[in-house]
Amino acid sequence: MIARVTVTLKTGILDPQGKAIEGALKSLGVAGVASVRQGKVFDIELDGADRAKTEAALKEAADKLLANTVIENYRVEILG
Amino acid sequence: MIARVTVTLKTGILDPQGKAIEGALKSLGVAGVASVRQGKVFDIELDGADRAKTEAALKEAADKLLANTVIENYRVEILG
Amino acid sequence: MKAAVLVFPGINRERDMARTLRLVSGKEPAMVWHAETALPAKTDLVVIPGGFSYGDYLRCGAIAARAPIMDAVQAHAAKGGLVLAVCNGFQIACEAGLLPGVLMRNARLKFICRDLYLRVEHSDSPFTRGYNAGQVVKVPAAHGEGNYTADTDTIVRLEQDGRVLFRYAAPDGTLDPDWNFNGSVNSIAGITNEKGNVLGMMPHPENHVEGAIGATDGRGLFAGLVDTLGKAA
Amino acid sequence: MKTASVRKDDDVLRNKPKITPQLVAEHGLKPEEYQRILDLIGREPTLTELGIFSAMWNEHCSYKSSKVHLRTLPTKGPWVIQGPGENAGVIDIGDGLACIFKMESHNHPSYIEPYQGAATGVGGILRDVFTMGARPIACLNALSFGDVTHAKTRHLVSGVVAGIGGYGNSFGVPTVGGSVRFHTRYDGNCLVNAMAVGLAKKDGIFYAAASGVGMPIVYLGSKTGRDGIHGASMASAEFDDKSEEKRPTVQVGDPFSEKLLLEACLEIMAKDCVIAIQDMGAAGLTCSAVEMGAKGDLGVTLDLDKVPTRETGMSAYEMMLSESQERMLMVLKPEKEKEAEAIFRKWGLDFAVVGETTPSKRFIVRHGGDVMADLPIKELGDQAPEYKRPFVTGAKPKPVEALAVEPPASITEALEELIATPDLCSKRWVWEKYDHIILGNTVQRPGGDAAVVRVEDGPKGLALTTDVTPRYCEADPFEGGKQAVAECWRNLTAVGARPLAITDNLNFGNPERPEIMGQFVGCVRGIAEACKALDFPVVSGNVSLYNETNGRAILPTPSIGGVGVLDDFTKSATLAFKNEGDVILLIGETQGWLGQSLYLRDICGREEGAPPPVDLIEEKENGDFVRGRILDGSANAAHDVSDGGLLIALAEMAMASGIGATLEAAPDDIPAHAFWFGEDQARYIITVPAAQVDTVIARARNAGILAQPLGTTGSEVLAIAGEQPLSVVGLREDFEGWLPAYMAGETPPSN
Ligand SMILES: Nc1ncnc2c1ncn2[C@@H]1O[C@H](COP(=O)(O)OP(=O)(O)O)[C@@H](O)[C@H]1O
Ligand SMILES: [Mg+2]
Repeated sequence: MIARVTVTLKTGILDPQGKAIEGALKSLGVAGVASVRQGKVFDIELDGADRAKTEAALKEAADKLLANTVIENYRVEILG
Repeated sequence: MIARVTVTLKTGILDPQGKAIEGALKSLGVAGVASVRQGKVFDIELDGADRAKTEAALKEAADKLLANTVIENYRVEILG
Repeated sequence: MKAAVLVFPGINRERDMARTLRLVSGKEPAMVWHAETALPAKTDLVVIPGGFSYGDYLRCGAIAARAPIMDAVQAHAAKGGLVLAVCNGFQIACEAGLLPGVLMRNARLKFICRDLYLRVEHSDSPFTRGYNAGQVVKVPAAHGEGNYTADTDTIVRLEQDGRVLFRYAAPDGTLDPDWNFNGSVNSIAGITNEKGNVLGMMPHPENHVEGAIGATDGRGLFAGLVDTLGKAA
Repeated sequence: MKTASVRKDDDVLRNKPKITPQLVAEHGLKPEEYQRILDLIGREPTLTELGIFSAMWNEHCSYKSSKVHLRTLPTKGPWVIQGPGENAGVIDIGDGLACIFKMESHNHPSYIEPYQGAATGVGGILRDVFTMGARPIACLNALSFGDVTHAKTRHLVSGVVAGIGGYGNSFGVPTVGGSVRFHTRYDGNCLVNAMAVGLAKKDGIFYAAASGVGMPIVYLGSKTGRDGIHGASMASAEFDDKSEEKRPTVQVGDPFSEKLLLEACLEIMAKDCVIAIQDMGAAGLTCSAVEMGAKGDLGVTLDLDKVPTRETGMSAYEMMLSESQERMLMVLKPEKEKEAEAIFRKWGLDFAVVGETTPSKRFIVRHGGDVMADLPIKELGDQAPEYKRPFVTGAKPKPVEALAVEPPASITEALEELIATPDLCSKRWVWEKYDHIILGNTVQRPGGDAAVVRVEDGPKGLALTTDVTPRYCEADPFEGGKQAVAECWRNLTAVGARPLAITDNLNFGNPERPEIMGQFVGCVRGIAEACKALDFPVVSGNVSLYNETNGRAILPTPSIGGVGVLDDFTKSATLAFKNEGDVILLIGETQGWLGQSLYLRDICGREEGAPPPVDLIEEKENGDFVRGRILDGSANAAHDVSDGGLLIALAEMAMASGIGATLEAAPDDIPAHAFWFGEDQARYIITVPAAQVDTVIARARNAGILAQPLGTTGSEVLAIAGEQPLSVVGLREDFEGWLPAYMAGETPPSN
């Protein structure tokens, strides 16, 4: 199974990276950019075909390692 | 408009970070992890309501800056 | 030698570099702000120093590579002018397409600051003429993303054309994965472009030019440049 | 701004919501403290005002439990330009230059989010230093973590070290030294103390006091967000509807912005634009604005509508209490405002006039057409509560008789075991993650007694170190306080520097408990006594109280950060043996003091007894003697003897060089393990070329100082008469191996 975990900063948490990228896009003249926030994705291949089990494993992975839940939220999707 | 640009490493490009995470997940005992690859997401707010224009701007942003097209692929989605 | 040191927001080794250029060449380099669109007249060496341009946010060097001054640097390089790109400078040069390949996270994923040994691959370059081929020099490195990689074709071409100038090595010059501390392909520490006038390297020769501060092995690189470009020019 | 400077009669104070006892308590204010507020302003405060009081009167800002004791510290000296009370201390180091330095804790945030907590700790202390006009030239830190077997320890070490490196490396300052310790008493409360050192022209130092009426107050740096607003939950009555998720009070550091802020600040200072400057640290806008006004005997009016924000709908309360990082407040010379603004814009930073100074001595805050606060500015600081909290002094523990301590099977085996313990092993794993060479002035890197950095192009150098031995402080706060200062002084001396001044970072538990207050008082008295005796004033510092979890306090940990000067940095001594055949001399007296020693704790499993007493006269005499020998060139290596005792110090000298030593057996009158592992104070090891030994010993004798030959350097082993020799290479493997293995998750922790 292939899954994706997307980790994004919680609202209100400063995102220096996003801020710098926003500035760069503006000075490159990309039209209309108002704000940028950066996050991470993890594309994970898993053995086994049990959807529920896989989801549980991914949630565990995100909680334990992939996301810093003090400042980040995450979402788990099974892609197929 | 809110859009998301997802940047991932091209197949075949070595991903030391993904590898390390893969190892860590395995040693944490997360069940069934076969491989991990790490990428980035950019959540971008844009002014203006023209979908085509926005998409063009995002493609421009990705080509010019957000992705290093030597090693990375990207995908643009308009979220609303 | 007329050197210009580029200054991007977040660059932080520009003073180290300027001091070394002054020390070795006897001449103050020009400090050039990233928003400029031209290099000072008669610049014959452009230096892209180390640091964390734009915080190294996004990808190291990515934002700086797109700064206004970089067009002038491209033109300078295209005319055969010398460019020395160190650490973040190397990353910027790769992002700007002045050099092939990319610098990924160190294999062990950690920022590391330590002295290491570089084997000089040949001395037939303005950047290495101050050294002997095969000489081992001790210089410090301080980076988290210096793991050089490129597609196989590029690596083959770099190797065939003698464009690898420095490799991470053991103190006796042998190549050994234990001494390739960031995991670079073929232990590559520094490469040039096709014409040989742009050098990118991760370690900091500019931090080892004074005996009283540690070592002087970095001096040869700058001495070679002064030799090439002439002291007084 | 013109309209805002005075509160007109028809302005309404926004007095919503009603201040309830519960709201008061949630702001950490005691009922009697709230009464003090009511008496002071003669009415019920607004919510914003309550927030302002809680920020100004909390322990962190007001030092209400510690102030009376801190006043007893010696803070003066002919070379002291600015003692405690400003953003950082300032000392004169000659040649028209000043050294500006301070240490500060970021303990709690680092426990919650180790990377960001430590990173913002470094960011905060750097701002303290460059706010005063200094370019930072070095950082140090003092880290205390829980027991290595505790489930969270690895995670905290890894995050804290990455955070310190992440911030300092990117900002571009070398992190040149520090200390790391592990103890179960820090399990639920790690300590992250960060020190920054900067350099400025003696006549180019900037202070916080505003001057002149009607001067523009300018906000600089990053935008304000809802970062670190304490217990946003508490005012939930007001904010619940707006907050879509429970906001953590974590602040995120942005070293990139801070680097820009540094360059921009130094540029406008050089252009003579600045009258007063104050960084926004704890309690951000509130503390900085009040301090500027109060110190300058002026009122301040702020117009919050002008404050750059990065989130929408921020209330006055939130803006006044936000701890967003990388921000500054300044009073600019009005004629230079445009020039200053252009510089800030060039660096891509926010610049906004947000207020002005007034003659009223009131602190007025306006937002959205309302007056949100109108308070007497001096009283906000001056009238903060001050407590003489009751304290009890514990009984002095009894000395441990050396004969009552079990000897090891073999001295060298004990050495091998000790050298690979968490506290004594090499901390290379930590300091290799810090760029310690950037700026090109690092003469002595981490790994020695004190770091040495060249001052500008030399020949002057500064020596820097952080020290404290918490287990001594726990056993006997007074002796422990003395010892922390003495060890700091000794480490500076051991590199050949003249110790000049210290900054202190006093980390303790809950001061409302008399026994904790007793530790605090004892340590401060010890520090004061040692500083006086060694002519080593305190010029800045920080107090961190309430470091406890579930009623268990941390070990009392008064970290001392010291600065010394070398007239010629090339004369600094390192601890590495230099040649074969040099004579090893022990300076100072050895009784074999095992109480509170690491031998007793880590080999025998006993953490007990009185700590070694510190004789300050002896410290001074021995140290002055050693410094003299370093500077006259007769000593070619020097090292102080501290944690682990004599044999550990000798092993460190051998490992640093690869050269071994042949050592005589311990004298008959001291048990061998007490001789080799005792932690008697005021001692150093120096090595002297054979030809000069007699002269050095004679000089020592004349000065009434004990200089005892221990053996000679040479070979590749450490050989003690009658013991199995140990290979230096093998010892180094043990020494270097422990921490990397532990962090890789491999090691069965040794004890
Ligand atoms: N957190 C740290 N950061 C940087 N350097 C450190 C750190 N911890 C220890 N070191 C370095 O390791 C060496 C040994 O530390 P320590 O045993 O505390 O020395 P000492 O006993 O002389 O005070 C010192 O040079 C110190 O600067
Ligand atoms: Mg020491």
